[in-house]
Amino acid sequence: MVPVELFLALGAILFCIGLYGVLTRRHLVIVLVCIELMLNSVNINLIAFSSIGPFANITGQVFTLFVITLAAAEAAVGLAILIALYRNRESIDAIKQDLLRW
Amino acid sequence: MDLIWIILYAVILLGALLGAVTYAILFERKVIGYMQVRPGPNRHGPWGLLQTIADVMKLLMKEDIIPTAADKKVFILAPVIAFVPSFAIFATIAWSENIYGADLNIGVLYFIGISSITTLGVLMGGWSSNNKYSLLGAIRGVAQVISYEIPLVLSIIGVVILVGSLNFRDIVFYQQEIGMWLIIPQFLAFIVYMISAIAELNRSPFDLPEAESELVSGYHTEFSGFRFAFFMLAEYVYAIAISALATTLFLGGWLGPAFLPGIVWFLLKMCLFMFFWFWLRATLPRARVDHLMGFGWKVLIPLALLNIVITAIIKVWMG
Amino acid sequence: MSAFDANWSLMTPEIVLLCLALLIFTIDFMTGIKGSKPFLGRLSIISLLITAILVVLTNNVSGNIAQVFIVDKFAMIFKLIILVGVAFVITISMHYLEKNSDVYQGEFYSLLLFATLGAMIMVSSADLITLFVGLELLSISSYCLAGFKKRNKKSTEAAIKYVILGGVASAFILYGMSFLYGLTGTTGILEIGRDLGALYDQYPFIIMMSLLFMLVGFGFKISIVPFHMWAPDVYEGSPTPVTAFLSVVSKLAAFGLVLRMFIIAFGSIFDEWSFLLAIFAALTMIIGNFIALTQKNVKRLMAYSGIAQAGYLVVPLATTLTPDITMSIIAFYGIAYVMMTLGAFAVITLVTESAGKEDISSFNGLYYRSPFMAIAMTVFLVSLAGLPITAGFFGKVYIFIGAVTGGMIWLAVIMIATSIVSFFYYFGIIKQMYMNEPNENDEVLNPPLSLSVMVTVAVTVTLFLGFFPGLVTKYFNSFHWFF
Amino acid sequence: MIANILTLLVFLPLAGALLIFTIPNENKNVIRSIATATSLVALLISLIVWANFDRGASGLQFAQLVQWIDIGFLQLNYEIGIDGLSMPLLVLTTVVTALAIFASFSIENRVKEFYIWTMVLLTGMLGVFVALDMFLFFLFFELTLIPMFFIIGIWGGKEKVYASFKFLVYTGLGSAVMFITFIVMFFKGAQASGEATFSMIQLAEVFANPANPEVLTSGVRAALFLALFVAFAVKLPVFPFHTWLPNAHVEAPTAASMILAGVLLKMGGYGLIRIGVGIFPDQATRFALLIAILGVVNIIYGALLALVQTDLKRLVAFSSISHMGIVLVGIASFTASGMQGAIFQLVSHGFISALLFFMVGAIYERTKTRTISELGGLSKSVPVLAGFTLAAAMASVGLPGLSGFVSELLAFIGVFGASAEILPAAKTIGVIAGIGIILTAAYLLWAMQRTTFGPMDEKYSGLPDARPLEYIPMIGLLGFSILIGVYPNILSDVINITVLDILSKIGG
Amino acid sequence: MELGVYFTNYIYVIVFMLLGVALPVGALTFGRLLRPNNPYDRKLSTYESGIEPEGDAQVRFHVAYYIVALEFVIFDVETVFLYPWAMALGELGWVGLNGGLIFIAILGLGLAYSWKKKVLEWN
Repeated sequence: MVPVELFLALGAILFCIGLYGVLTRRHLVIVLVCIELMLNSVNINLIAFSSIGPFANITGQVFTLFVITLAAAEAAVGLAILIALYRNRESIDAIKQDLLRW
Repeated sequence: MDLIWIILYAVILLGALLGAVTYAILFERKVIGYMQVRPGPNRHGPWGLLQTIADVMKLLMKEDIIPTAADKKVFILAPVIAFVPSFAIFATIAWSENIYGADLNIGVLYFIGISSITTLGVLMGGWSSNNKYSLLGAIRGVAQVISYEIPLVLSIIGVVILVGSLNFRDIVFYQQEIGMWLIIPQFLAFIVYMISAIAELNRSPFDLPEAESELVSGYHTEFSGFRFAFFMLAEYVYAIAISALATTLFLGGWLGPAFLPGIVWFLLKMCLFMFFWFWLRATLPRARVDHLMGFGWKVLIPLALLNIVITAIIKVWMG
Repeated sequence: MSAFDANWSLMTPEIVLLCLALLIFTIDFMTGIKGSKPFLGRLSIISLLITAILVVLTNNVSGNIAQVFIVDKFAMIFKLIILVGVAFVITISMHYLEKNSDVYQGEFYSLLLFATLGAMIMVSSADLITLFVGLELLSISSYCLAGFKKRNKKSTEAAIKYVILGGVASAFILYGMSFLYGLTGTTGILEIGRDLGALYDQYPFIIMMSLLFMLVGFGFKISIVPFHMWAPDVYEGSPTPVTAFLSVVSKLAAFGLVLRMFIIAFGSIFDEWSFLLAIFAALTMIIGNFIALTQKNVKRLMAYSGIAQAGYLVVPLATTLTPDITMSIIAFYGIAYVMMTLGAFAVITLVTESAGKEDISSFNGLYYRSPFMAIAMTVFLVSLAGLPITAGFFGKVYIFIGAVTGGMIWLAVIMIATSIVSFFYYFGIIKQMYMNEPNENDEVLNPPLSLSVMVTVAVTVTLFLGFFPGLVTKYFNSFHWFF
Repeated sequence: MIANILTLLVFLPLAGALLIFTIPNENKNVIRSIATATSLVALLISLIVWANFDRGASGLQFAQLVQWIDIGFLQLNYEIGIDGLSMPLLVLTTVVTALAIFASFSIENRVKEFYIWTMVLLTGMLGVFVALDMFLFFLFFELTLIPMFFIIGIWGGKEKVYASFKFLVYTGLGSAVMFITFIVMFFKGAQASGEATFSMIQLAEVFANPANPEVLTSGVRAALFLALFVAFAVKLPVFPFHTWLPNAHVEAPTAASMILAGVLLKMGGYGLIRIGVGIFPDQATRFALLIAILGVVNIIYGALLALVQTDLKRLVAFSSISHMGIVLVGIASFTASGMQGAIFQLVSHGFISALLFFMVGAIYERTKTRTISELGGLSKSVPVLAGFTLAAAMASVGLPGLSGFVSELLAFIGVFGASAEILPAAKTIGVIAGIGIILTAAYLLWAMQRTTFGPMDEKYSGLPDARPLEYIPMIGLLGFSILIGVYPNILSDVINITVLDILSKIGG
Repeated sequence: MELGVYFTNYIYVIVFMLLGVALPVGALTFGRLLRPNNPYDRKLSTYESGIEPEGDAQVRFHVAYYIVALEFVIFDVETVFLYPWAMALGELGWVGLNGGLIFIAILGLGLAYSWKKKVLEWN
């Protein structure tokens, strides 16, 4: 039997990769993808807990469904905004988005 | 021990599929040929039975060209990505009451999920070629496929509501139980399914991504030799898979009069679908792209939703 | 009790609002996407009022739907605050949209209503899933709203920043929640709260980590330092009514979430996080107020001001008080905050839209151009600064006394000290209004009637609560806030 | 009528402000008359109170108590009343404000706002002097802040914005410290007695009760007292919290300077005596030396700086700092006469500094300069103004027969008579303070010599002398100064019992 | 052990996938032995109807493609909810039906909205 910790470790690694990407990547599409990665690490956690956690029950899987959906919705909105941004600025480089600074 | 059986099953199925594709291509050319009052391929072997094999041999010996401008890694990966899912789908198809591979409880979902990966292969192929025709073809193809995937998926929900299971065998057993093929209660879903399936398969009249007259050869313009062959293979394997799914969902799978074994009924029904695809190709002209997109979103999706609503109400009404 | 035999009538306000929002949405696209549609604005306000009435009517008794959706006094008050806030925001929007015809009006209103719905679900939820769905409904609508001027570079940039940081925040919250679920095997906040105390002895590290992750995520949503970086950028770039919405409704709703989460779910390990929150509150007040000093863009200034205000709101949560008293304090300040901030935003919208720029100098000589608006703005700013006799003052006094009662005198002192710092920038605007001459081309302002009415209401409430805070607080103190 | 007379007095100006609010901007004269009338009625009422004040009774008079806000654990009351300490200051406020309004008729821009703010300011000031609930006291204290900010910021001189912000932040900080202290006192009081209250009277009892030693340790009391001292020191102002004052006084318009110097500073002194000494008598005596030293520093420092000023108004401003030192020294002596001297000084300085500022304003209006070296020979060009200026300066120096003399004399008697336990180096302090007084004489006389006497500058030859309207504030303020100077009993009558009350707490 | 059966089914899936990868890899490797290899620049250049390829091919797409993609994401994810709902509808009864119908109604409204906004029009 695979211990739940392994899945959690996978989740943690994914989360960290995602966070690292968000913090370091300049291409905004990749940043959005990295956010998806972070959300998916959550899904791994939830599914792991839901099937082999200390209190395994179905709720975690239900939660995952919602997370997937909302992640998709967020990605959709994010991409739509990205398109608008690209049309305005001709660039989706995170560093160049600097109109708003104090 | 189990593993050996599994591998054996997979290998046999692979062999069968390769054979099936080989003759499906021949079948297509013959059918279209006769419909257009010409004999079709008839030089290699009796009635041209060896034609496709010759074609394959030719492709095998063609020079393998990867354009300098291409993104090499993605270019190499693309045909594989396109082929693997279309083959992996077959793991879960139940050919008859006793002949089946993975008896997944989420069979239908697995089918839908895995099959949509093929799209990725198409996109990768088109993009990595670094060719304008390829890219446009790929983008168009993807747009079409994903547009029609929704009505396809939605149309299946009607069946799922009635059966209450996603397992292929359960679906067939249910049809056995009510003594009726689901094509009758789910006729609307069947229509939607058929039309979206054609678009999913990029087949005529919805074969815009490969429109030779506009886009040379669509997303696989730059592919040659066996790489090209795998795109074609994936396409035909996928066509068979869609037919198998339709058979299971709407035509009662292996059910049929007892004088033939279940698997034969299954294959016959599949062939019927295959024939239908080829028939359409011979008959209908290519649709215009705006008609195509509009049709999917404005007609099929509302119809599919309507079907779901009706089915759900009936289901709950009947208890 | 399962969802099947639950008392769904508890959800009446939400369902009605959903229907009305969808109705407005439908009317909008059936009447053509473009064009001026003030009637939709009016309809939205009416919808909100209907919902508000329903909220009051259905809250006679506390209850819940399958331990997922709770109706209690906490939910009621927060919903009322949210609804009134959104009604104000829509009033502001109606003026704004008249000036900015490139915005799709109907969509704007319906998105605002959907966001409101999300906010209402958030404050009523007693389950991590419901809570998250509400939060995302609000957030995603807000992302769209922030980028609503899609031809405007600043607006889209604000939106993309908001999406990215909002997404990261959501991921943090969810990651924290996943552990909470894993350890307790449930997503119900009440059950988590019941089990957590015992579990903490077993897994202190994991629970603390989960809490920290959620704190980071929620910190983003309510923009407390050090998770505030997005707020100024987003506030500056967004259309002004959206800025108002974000800084008031969105923030308060997220705050409601934080309260429910921390008081109910994490209540049993209060000692572990209260000090951390206190430090965050202190940092928020200090940094928010000090950076605000340097701002020249009025929306940016309001953003930092809002950050500082969020710091004040965190203070009662970080102090040892009974939940009921904490809630009375926060609710009172919440009301005051809605009134003064939205009132200020109404005036800001009026002024910046007339001037065509968002620099503080657009307030020059407002007193000559519209004495009423200038006086109203003065009241709001004085209230925000926390001077008597305004709602903001009593709100702060209330928080302050709460903090002292709870034994956090140092926090209370920081609060007062940073309030003094805030005098500089709030009175800076007042200075512009009264002591500078109007700019060259500025004409007399003629605010539309609806905006004047709204500002009047806000001023009245701000002053009234300053004179007679007892009326409201007495009412609040009689509550049993949580289900 | 008599029962609610204080409430009437406090809120009358607010009503006046509302009335002015309804008058259109253009009717400047109507607005001026309303403001004048209001302030005069307020003056009249305060005089009625004065007349009805029972000079023989100790304790509070005209007291009123209404429950206002009840937030469960926090009760706030509208509790007002006056005693001998607040009575003279109340009259001072109404007099100075009324006369300041006369002095402000020359203001021509944004008249309406000016009078609205002045009226609000008047309410705030009166409220401070009658409030017995600390929270209410704080509210009124803060209420003076905003009007003054506006008055300085809108009608002030060149550096008005800087001055107004400096004023706002300094006094705001002072208020914040005060507020925090009040709240802590509230809690400590509640802890000690079990009864949560902001009432000064009740708190004084609680804090005086020796049965509460655990909660109200000597350290806590000391901290609270010092915090209060700092809070009021900003307003008074005490070195080193004084830097806002020169800016604010110099930039403010004449009328505002009069009110600022004449009344606002007194709020600091009043608060110190009323709350600081009233509630923490033991701590006040404990820190008597500190207070005295700060007072002396104030006197010397203010005087020295005044000595080097080139700007007449600035000089007057620094003289205010110097004079407020006397209040501190008087308080620190903790003798009847010292305390009386402090209160006398508050009142007398109110009249004198208001007059001085008025004179400076009047001179500036004519000569368009305040630089001492540019003035000169005013006695020839504008003899009446010069005369009154000289008189005011003399009063400030402490010429016998004028109020300044009485207050300084009382304060010095107090210092020299202070008990050694309370104020160890009383004699030294007295001597140094005396040197400060001599310095005062030096700078004022020198300034007078250079402005009023000496050769007349040609350009000042045709200047108009005092207008009839200007006579009212001049005569009024000087008159009060003389009245107190020649008949100090009129004031000490009222003060006496209260002073003795305060001192009785010290246990002397 | 039930979990054993459960996983056995997925072993099928894995085997199929591995075989799916093996076939193209094997065929291409085998093909290498047979096919000629004679690349030169002209042959390796991108095909553009016979003329010299011009500019970068990875051009910007028409915005309609993005919109289709977004629409797809929305509707596809919505179906994620419809599947479990459809499966369990038998047990859910009227409450479940109402919920699902509301869900579909909102979905339909969204579709109508995009229709009206001419998102679904190509070009």
